[in-house]
Amino acid sequence: MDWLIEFLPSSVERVNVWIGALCTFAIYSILYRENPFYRFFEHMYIGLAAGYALGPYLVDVLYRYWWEPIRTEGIWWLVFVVPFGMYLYFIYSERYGWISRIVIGALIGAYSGLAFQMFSSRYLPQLHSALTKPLWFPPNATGEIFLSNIFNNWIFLIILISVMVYFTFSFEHRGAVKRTAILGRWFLMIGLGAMFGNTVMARMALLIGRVYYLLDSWLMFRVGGG
Amino acid sequence: MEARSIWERMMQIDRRILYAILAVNIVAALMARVAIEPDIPPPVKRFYDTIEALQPGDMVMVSSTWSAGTLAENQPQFEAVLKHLMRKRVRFTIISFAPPARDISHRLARRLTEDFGYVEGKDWAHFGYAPDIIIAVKGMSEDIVQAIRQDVRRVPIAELEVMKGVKSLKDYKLVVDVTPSDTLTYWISYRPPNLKILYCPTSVMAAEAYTFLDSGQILGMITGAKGAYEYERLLGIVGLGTRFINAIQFSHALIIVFILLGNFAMFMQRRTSAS
Amino acid sequence: MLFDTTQLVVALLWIAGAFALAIALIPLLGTLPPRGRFALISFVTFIAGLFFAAEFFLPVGEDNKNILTDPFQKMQGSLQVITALSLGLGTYGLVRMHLRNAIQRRPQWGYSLVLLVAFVVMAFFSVWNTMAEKGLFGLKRTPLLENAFTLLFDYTLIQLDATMFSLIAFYIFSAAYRAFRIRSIEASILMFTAMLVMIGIVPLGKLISDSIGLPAVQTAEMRTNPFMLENILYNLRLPQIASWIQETLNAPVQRAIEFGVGIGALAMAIRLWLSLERGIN
Amino acid sequence: MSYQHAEDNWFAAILIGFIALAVLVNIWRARRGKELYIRRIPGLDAIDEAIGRSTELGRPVTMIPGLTAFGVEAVQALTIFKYITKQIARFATPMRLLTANATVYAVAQEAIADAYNEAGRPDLYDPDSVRFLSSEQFAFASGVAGLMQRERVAANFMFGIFYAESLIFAETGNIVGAVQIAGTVSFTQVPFFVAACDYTIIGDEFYATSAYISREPVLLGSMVGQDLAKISFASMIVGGSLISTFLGTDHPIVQLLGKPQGWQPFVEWLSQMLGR
Repeated sequence: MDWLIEFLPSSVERVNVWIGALCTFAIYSILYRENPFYRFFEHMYIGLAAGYALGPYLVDVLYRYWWEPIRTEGIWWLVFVVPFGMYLYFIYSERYGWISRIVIGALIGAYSGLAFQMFSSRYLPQLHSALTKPLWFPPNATGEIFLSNIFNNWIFLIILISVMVYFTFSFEHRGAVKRTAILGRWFLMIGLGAMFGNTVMARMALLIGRVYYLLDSWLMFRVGGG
Repeated sequence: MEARSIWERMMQIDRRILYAILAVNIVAALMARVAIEPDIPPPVKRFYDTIEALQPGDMVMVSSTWSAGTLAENQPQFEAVLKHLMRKRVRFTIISFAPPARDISHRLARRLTEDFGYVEGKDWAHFGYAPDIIIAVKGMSEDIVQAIRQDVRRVPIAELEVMKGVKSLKDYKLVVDVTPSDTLTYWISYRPPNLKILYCPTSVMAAEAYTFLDSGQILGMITGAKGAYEYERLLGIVGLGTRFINAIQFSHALIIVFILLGNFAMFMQRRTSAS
Repeated sequence: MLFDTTQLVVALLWIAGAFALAIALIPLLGTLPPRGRFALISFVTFIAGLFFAAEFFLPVGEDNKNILTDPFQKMQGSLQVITALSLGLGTYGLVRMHLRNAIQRRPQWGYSLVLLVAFVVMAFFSVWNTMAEKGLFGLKRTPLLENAFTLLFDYTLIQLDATMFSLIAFYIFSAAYRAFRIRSIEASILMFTAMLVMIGIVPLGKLISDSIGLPAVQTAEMRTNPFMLENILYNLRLPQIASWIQETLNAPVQRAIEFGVGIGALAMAIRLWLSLERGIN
Repeated sequence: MSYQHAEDNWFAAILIGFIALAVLVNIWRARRGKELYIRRIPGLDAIDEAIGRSTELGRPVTMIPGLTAFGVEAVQALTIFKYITKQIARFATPMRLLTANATVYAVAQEAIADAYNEAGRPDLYDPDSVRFLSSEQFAFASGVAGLMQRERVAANFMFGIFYAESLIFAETGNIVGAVQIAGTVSFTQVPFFVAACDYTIIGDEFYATSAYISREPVLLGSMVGQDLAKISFASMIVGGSLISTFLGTDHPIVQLLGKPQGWQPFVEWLSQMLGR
């Protein structure tokens, strides 16, 4: 009885939790079949998401990176950013549509320019790591190295090279190269299998999170484990 | 009309029955009270050892960009890591790169720090939300007071006691990235050279991160809620990871069984239709 | 205070001037022939990229900075501002489409109305909330704002978001049963690996290995002497297999993928930077 | 372990310069009319085979660019769809191209009309065969699934960028017994495609496929340049591994190859070697 009283939407907090549960059931109803209830909440979702974005992603960004530096740091050249950025909106114009491409071009250019540091920081340490895997007990061994490490280094090198060979296109794959490439594709499948296993776990965890919400917050069952 | 064989019917089972089986399986597993000790995978062990090696008073940055969408994966990680940091009496600051992530991590951190006697502003701080991660990381690498200005409560950074002797990210020992999205690339690319990274991704992103673990670009990794469970066992505590683990592992078992069943049914049906 | 007001007026004048200039330029731009248009777009693209590239490539001084390092922050901020404006573009497109649906009473226009109402209400509170955080226009966080925002955001939007994400679990399960068939060597390798990883990474894998009596710990002797029977049995434990797959087999695959993607991204960046990509510009 | 500037190890600048040069020189060669070679990838044979099987059945073929926004990938996906359309036009097999993006939709209409013209069957082009279903992920997915089931498609081609909705397409195609070929650069979705489709074109192969079909000089040149970069990576890895094995993992040459701050030790070592 106590449970029932607590369970019912009798306070603001409980009403909120009930609405959350309602949203959850509405979306899950599509698993049974497409229905107006689902569609109602789906459209509400899109509207809410679009509306929410305006606060943090438009107003906040304009304030922080445009208005504040102009006002407090006096960086006057920034005033041009918004008026010229607004050229984007010409995309809907027949006659001046191309003007929006100037702004898109600036964005594309900037992201291309940023690619160089990203390339260096992200890929070069990986390159360096790939070639510091000794294939036999090296002369400057620091720390213990076991036969199993050497074995794994060989495997690492073979897999890395064969998958890279698979992704080459400018020469005919035949003979040994072809066999290496086929091997590469099979190794690729192992990597994808590992990704698959982890993806399944992630999706299940998210579903479990929802069920946990329904059980814990809505039905107020204390969920166990351990 | 020919009667359909049991194999054929099995293969054409209504998907709603499958959905129901999965849902029942998860509810049952969440209610179950069995616990199986895990094997601790090396990335989790290295994660633990890296934090264990910190000295009291060291600075750690927690980059927390998750919100309720991936709560089941990231909240257990976040809680376990914070508890470990506080157990080591380490100073930490939190920063988020998505607004809802700021609210949820601030609320959670306030609740968790109470139990450890941590005082906001003195032992820890929340830097709020930064819309652009490149600006934030690059800026903080030079000067945090300049880049962040004020914490989530609008207290100027320079006045925070926790920031005593700390000028930039170069004075930090570690960054822990708790995330459901690609924030790691930016931490890897723009952090100061000596800042170490520990990584708490959702499981989807875990497989891809092994190349960074191998290259040392990240030092340790906790994989989703499952990793949080392993971490909780290392710490000897019961948290959300421990609550979720049964549901996770029994859903895995269910899927494996059903993949095998599906293939078996197909095999049998082919055999019967051939004969 | 007086000083602050003057500064505000000056800032507003600057902005007004910038808008006037931007508008005045439009007819001028309109006179450009198609070739000139392409040249202008390519030029802007190139200059924008050049700034960020030069910041990376130019030599640095003692303080690890070059002349472009300080403006970098502001340039990156401007990039964010433009990206934010493009968000407005998407929102405008969405609202326009559904407004048209609702006004012309197209089929299912009721749902468009739901979307528009949700949008307007949420936009109102979201913008108010952001401004209140900054203390803009003297706005404050009132109880109405707090309650409405909690309801709309924490208990509606976030719940819908999380549920949408979790729907995929059902689809995965159904797809695993109905579509994942042993149809080729590749699919078989993938499925077999996936199953080993799925069972090996959870405690169940350990339980299974323990219950068939595989050794639970690797001793120092086993490490130095890998061909010992105990060591071989130890490495056949499901958690060990899953770990090995992920760290030794999966890591080089991911690295090969990374190299391919990285080189491809760099090549694409160069093509886009120099406006070489056909069909895009 | 990170690069703030190229000065952290000038090798970064040298490597980037080399890759840029390899790409640009090959694009230039291709534009000058040089016939650059790109191998025919097995995925293309799989596409042809799927086309053959669908024409025997006479049921429609679906083409799905996923949620791909207009950009490089969309253009390349449409190149492949155009190729498929040209093939099936000869047998008058009906087709459906279903998009989730308004710009892609507009460009696709043009491309498909072109394809029928080029195949000499403009009469077969039905504007209704290219459709914009919805820009919302799951609304789009359920629209596609419904259409595939109603029309019992014979073949299903998925090219472009995909997210979680990939599963729904692949599963539905499987249920109706369609031959399915997928090609995507979204690695997270590849496992689902491999498990449920007859053939999957993975990562860079996607770009290679469209370069092969379109013979576009920029794409061909870039592919060849990227190959040179990959070969140089592979040879650095093999060579570096050998140096690591015989001379130690901290040898200056090894440090030069990608380690931040690896430039200085290399220069010192080099001047020592030259001085001797």
